[in-house]
Amino acid sequence: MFTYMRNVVDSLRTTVKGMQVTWKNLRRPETTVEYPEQLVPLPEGYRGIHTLDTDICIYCFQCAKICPVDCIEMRAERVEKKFLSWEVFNIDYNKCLFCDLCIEVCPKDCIHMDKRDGSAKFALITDDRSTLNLDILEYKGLSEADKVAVVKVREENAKKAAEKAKAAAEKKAAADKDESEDKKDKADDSGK
Amino acid sequence: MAATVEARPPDKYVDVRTQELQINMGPQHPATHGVLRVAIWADGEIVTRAEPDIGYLHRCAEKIGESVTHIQYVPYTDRYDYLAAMNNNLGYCLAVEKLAELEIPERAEYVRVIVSELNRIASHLMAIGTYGLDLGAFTPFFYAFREREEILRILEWICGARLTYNFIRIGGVMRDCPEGWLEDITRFLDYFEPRLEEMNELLTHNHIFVNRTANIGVVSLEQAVKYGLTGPNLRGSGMRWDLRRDDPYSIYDRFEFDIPIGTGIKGTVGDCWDRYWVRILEMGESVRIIRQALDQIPDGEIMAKGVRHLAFKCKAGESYQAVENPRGELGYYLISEGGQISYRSRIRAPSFCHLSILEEILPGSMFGDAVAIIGSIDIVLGEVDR
Amino acid sequence: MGLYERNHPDVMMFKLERNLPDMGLLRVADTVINWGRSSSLWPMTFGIACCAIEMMAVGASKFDMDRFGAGAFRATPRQADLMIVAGTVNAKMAEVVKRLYDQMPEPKYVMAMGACTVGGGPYWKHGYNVVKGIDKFVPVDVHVPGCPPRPEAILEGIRFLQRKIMARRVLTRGEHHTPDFTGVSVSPGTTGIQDPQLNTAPAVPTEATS
Amino acid sequence: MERLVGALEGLGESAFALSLLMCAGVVLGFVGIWPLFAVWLERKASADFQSRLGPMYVGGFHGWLQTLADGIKLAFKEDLIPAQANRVLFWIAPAVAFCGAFATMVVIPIAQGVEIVNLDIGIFFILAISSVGTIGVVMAGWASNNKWSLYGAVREAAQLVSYEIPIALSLMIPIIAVGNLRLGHIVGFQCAGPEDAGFVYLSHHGWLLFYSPWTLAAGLIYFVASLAECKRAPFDLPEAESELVSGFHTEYSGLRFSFFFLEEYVFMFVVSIVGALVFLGGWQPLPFVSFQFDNPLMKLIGAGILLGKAVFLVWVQIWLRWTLPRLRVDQVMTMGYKYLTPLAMLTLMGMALYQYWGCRYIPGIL
Amino acid sequence: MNTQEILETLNKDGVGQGITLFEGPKDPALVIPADRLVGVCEHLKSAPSLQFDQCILVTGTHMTEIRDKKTKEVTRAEGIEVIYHVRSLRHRALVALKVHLSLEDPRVSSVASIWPAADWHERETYDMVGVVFEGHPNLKRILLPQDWEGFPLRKDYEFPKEYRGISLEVDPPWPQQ
Repeated sequence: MFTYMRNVVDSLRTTVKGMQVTWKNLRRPETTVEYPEQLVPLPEGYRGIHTLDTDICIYCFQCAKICPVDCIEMRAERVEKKFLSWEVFNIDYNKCLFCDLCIEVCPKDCIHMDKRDGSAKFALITDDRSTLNLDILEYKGLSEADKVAVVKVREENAKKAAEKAKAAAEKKAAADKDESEDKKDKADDSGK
Repeated sequence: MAATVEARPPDKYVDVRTQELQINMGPQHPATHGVLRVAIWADGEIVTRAEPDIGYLHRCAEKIGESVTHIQYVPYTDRYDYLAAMNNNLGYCLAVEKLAELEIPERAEYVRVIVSELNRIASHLMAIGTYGLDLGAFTPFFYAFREREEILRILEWICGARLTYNFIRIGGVMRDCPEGWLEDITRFLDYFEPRLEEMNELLTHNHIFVNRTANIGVVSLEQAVKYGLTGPNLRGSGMRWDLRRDDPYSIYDRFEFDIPIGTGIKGTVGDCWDRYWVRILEMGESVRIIRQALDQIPDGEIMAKGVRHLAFKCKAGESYQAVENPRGELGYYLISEGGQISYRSRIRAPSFCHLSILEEILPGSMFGDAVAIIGSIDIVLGEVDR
Repeated sequence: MGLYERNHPDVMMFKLERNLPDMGLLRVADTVINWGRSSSLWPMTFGIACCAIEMMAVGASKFDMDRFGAGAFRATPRQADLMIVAGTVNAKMAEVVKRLYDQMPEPKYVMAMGACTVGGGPYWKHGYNVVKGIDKFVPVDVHVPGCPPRPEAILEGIRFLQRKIMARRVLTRGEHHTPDFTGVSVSPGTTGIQDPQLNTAPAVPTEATS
Repeated sequence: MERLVGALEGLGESAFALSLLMCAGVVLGFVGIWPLFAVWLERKASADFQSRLGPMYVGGFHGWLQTLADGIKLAFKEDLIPAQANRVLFWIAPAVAFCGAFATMVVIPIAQGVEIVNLDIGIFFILAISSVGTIGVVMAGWASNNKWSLYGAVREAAQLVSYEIPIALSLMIPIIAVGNLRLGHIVGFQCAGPEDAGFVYLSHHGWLLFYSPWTLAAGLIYFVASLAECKRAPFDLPEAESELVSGFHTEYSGLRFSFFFLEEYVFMFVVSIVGALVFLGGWQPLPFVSFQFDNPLMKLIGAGILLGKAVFLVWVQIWLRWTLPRLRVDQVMTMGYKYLTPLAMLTLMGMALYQYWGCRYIPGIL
Repeated sequence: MNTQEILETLNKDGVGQGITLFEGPKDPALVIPADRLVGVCEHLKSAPSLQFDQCILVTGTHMTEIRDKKTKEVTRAEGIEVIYHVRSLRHRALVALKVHLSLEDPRVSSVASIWPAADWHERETYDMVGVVFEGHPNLKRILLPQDWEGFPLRKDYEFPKEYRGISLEVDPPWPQQ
């Protein structure tokens, strides 16, 4: 009988308690990020679609070698011994597992993962699978507005790079002083 | 405080024999946590026999382990126990480091502990959230996910990915803590602890929940040891066994923490409620560990000297390295013949062992209990099938 | 008859074979039906692997798929419109995925979520057991790459699908493509449990009526 | 409405039939519109409890057209009948289930004197007809040729039959006080006042919920049992998603599934409005203070108040659903037979004695 | 308690015949003759000084032949090695037991009756490497479908092209709509 009454009381008590908790949460503000209108801020080093700074790249093939899934297809032609010209740099997003290894091995820090907000981030959504083998040199996934932005960013990058080259010429010794800092900077301004 | 539930002898309900009903639970079933298939022979609502069938997510883990280099295999380990990817990374990296005899910098060790424990909290949150879902309580799932999103935000901040981190690398960690990251963890922990209390009020001590889980799926200590249960499931049965304390790896011997065990507060030792309660308590212990680690973390390097991604080689040898995954003992057994690629890489997945006990504990329970039991042993199919 | 035949949803609904003239009112009806379909994409509770966790995250508080009307997860394929294949599909699972797809009523949509379902993903090379892309046996309406994709990407995928549905014709004549998926068959595999009652279910246990 | 029926009655049989058709149309219209609102309410309320937003985009403002879109989609969805199913039963089951909920609307007075049929066995009629829905569910479960459906159907049958008893007993308790089964009379009892009462007056009895401790208990029992009656959590075993996939409607798709959906929400409304009428004073806004609801304007206001109470009760059901875990099937039975039924009987006895000893004007003695 | 001490205890208890200590570069192990495995395991579990009550892992490895580069002598014969990791919760010890089997007929008696946890591990080993565990209650494939051909973790395994009508090859994407 005691258990019986306690069960009745307990079930009522804990139900009311639970309802209090849900009531409390009803009054809290929602945590939802309304995606198309609001964006979740992406952190530094967010792993999105790759971008390549073709000007710096030295064709060392390290990113293709380290890739666990062999999704990077790279071909470059050697013109006049030192000068190389690009033929193919494709990343197959059918396979890519976004592990960040290719970015890490890059000795020149020229391959990055896209962290821009906006549509370009998820531009690869498609009903045609073959477009997922993305030509990183061209970056076909961009919308028109983004292409304009990319051009802009590239121009800025070129400007910055010129300035940097100047600065680097001034003090060569401090070139790779702080690797992580440097990487962060690069990730910032080569946002394409 | 709350009522204890009377023990229910299973035989009481199987007096009237009727025709057995074979029923196929899964692979697509909301309560099987993925693609587990359990064939159930039921007598009305009573399960008389159960046979788990796995392999619907077999992803050739061990074949890949002997096909790609050690460095390249780390991102794959994320995908086996995808709820606790950091712990998986840690286990594999420790195993390789044991073979390669690497010295890990202090700071890296601390960062490893912090991210692993954060991931343990995330994993347990997921476990209790989906457990609520199994028992028909939808809202705790959303609250658990809300808290989990905060952890994911913290982890994404440091490594750029939400679920498959590939953060703990052989020789250290991938990246140093960003500015403000450590302070943010403290902020999160302060926010998290009252929320955990709320979860207890909403779900843990709810009379219906207690009735659904107490005295259900009792795993005696003897059975637990026999079937190779580890982690919260073993502790839920009353064994104070935690690899972080009993076979310390990394720097866990520097922290002070308790090992919660099931004591049968609401029913019998080793029932579903105990296993669930151990997970809740473990989150508190993880918070303690993280706080200590945050206090002690030194400055310094985050990567061991001489680990070059493309040319990393192990020495020949065999090593078995076990870590305490949120689900139990996660072991990597590596055979290396020297060189970049393991000769054999075997994964000891805790969920795999836990599943085998279903055949023993499901019979005699009711259909709703079967769901509760499967939920309470907290399996991840990616790890079961590998 | 192909082993695998895709009946177009609208053909099955009205037996009109989309040959009504392209008239104003009928176009409006098209739009209304498409609006209903695109704003109420009920996904199936069907998670396979890692991506399933992100799929749950999309349904949970922070990203809340319900805002698009796509949050009512149905456990049974009969009531679902959208199958989010979230995770690696291997040889043993393929038959199940195919059967679930067949069990869904038309119109039905498939989202291949994550690299594994899109094209084998990380397992394309050494995965002796993994099907490299589910579009080998079910038609895919939207591919969402990523490993796993961020929740926003799934939301974006749903928006993509909504746009795609809105562009469809239901009743009226118009340019229209029927995907060619003939010649793919999947027979039920044997599993570890030797019980004839559990293993002999036909692969396509439904028949359509209108 | 009654007056309308009366006026048309003079015009002969065909007009009477026409008036009935019109009433059916009104009910059907309500039954069509109410779930649109209720489902939206449920989705928004659940979203609020779970700190998210719920439908936002469909129809612009807070997804108010969400349910309409769902309805259109379901209507234009392929209608599957499993090859092994029993076609006839499969076909009529949703209709039977739906009729059960639908028919109960006939006797519900929406305002003073506004009802389609003023049956003298009002409550009894509701209790009797609402059980018809069970037959539909069992038919659906059996006809589907699916083990999950069968489980769901058997659970539903067991559960509903068990909970008929406490629900009937708990409704008997106010009836003891009132002495009439007409719903209109029950509300009339709650707002009965002195003969020469003005627009606002103190009622003799007040709401039945606060009439005596026994009716208060009866109100609680009724609410809990009504949750089980309309398969709401924590008693949603027939369609327990995590156990039985989707329970009895596992094999149903498209429009037929939507009938089960409608049935659930209409039935939620029915039990809520019956609760509001019997225990919460119907259209009377305050427990012990009554108003005269005799002119059309006041009747409209009264109908609004009654609907508001019903919606509030539905909202509490939703609140409970998103708070509690689900009971196990034997616990549902235990709850019905070992807790609610004995408690309801005890309350009934108490109420009978209470009435017998004439303590009705001194609440709280017994 | 390390592996050396365990071997000493076994010798002392009189079950140590034929057991050798494998001392690799890292983890040591006890190499047990295949026909004596069950007896040793029973002793490991039941002896109060040992109490290895938890079977952690059963691993099968296909060992390919290794010849010395210079002398062309076989330093490791081709075969299958089954490794059992067992743990004593009481004594906090972990020991690895090794059994060498031939590749042609890899048979060893099952230890599932001693440690039920080994049941599924042995099934998996059978599934992946093809070791037949004699006396196992339910020895069939566990991860792969029952009619799968070959043992994937053998080094000479060839990937199947298709399974029951589903192509397992990497194809170009499906012809687009």
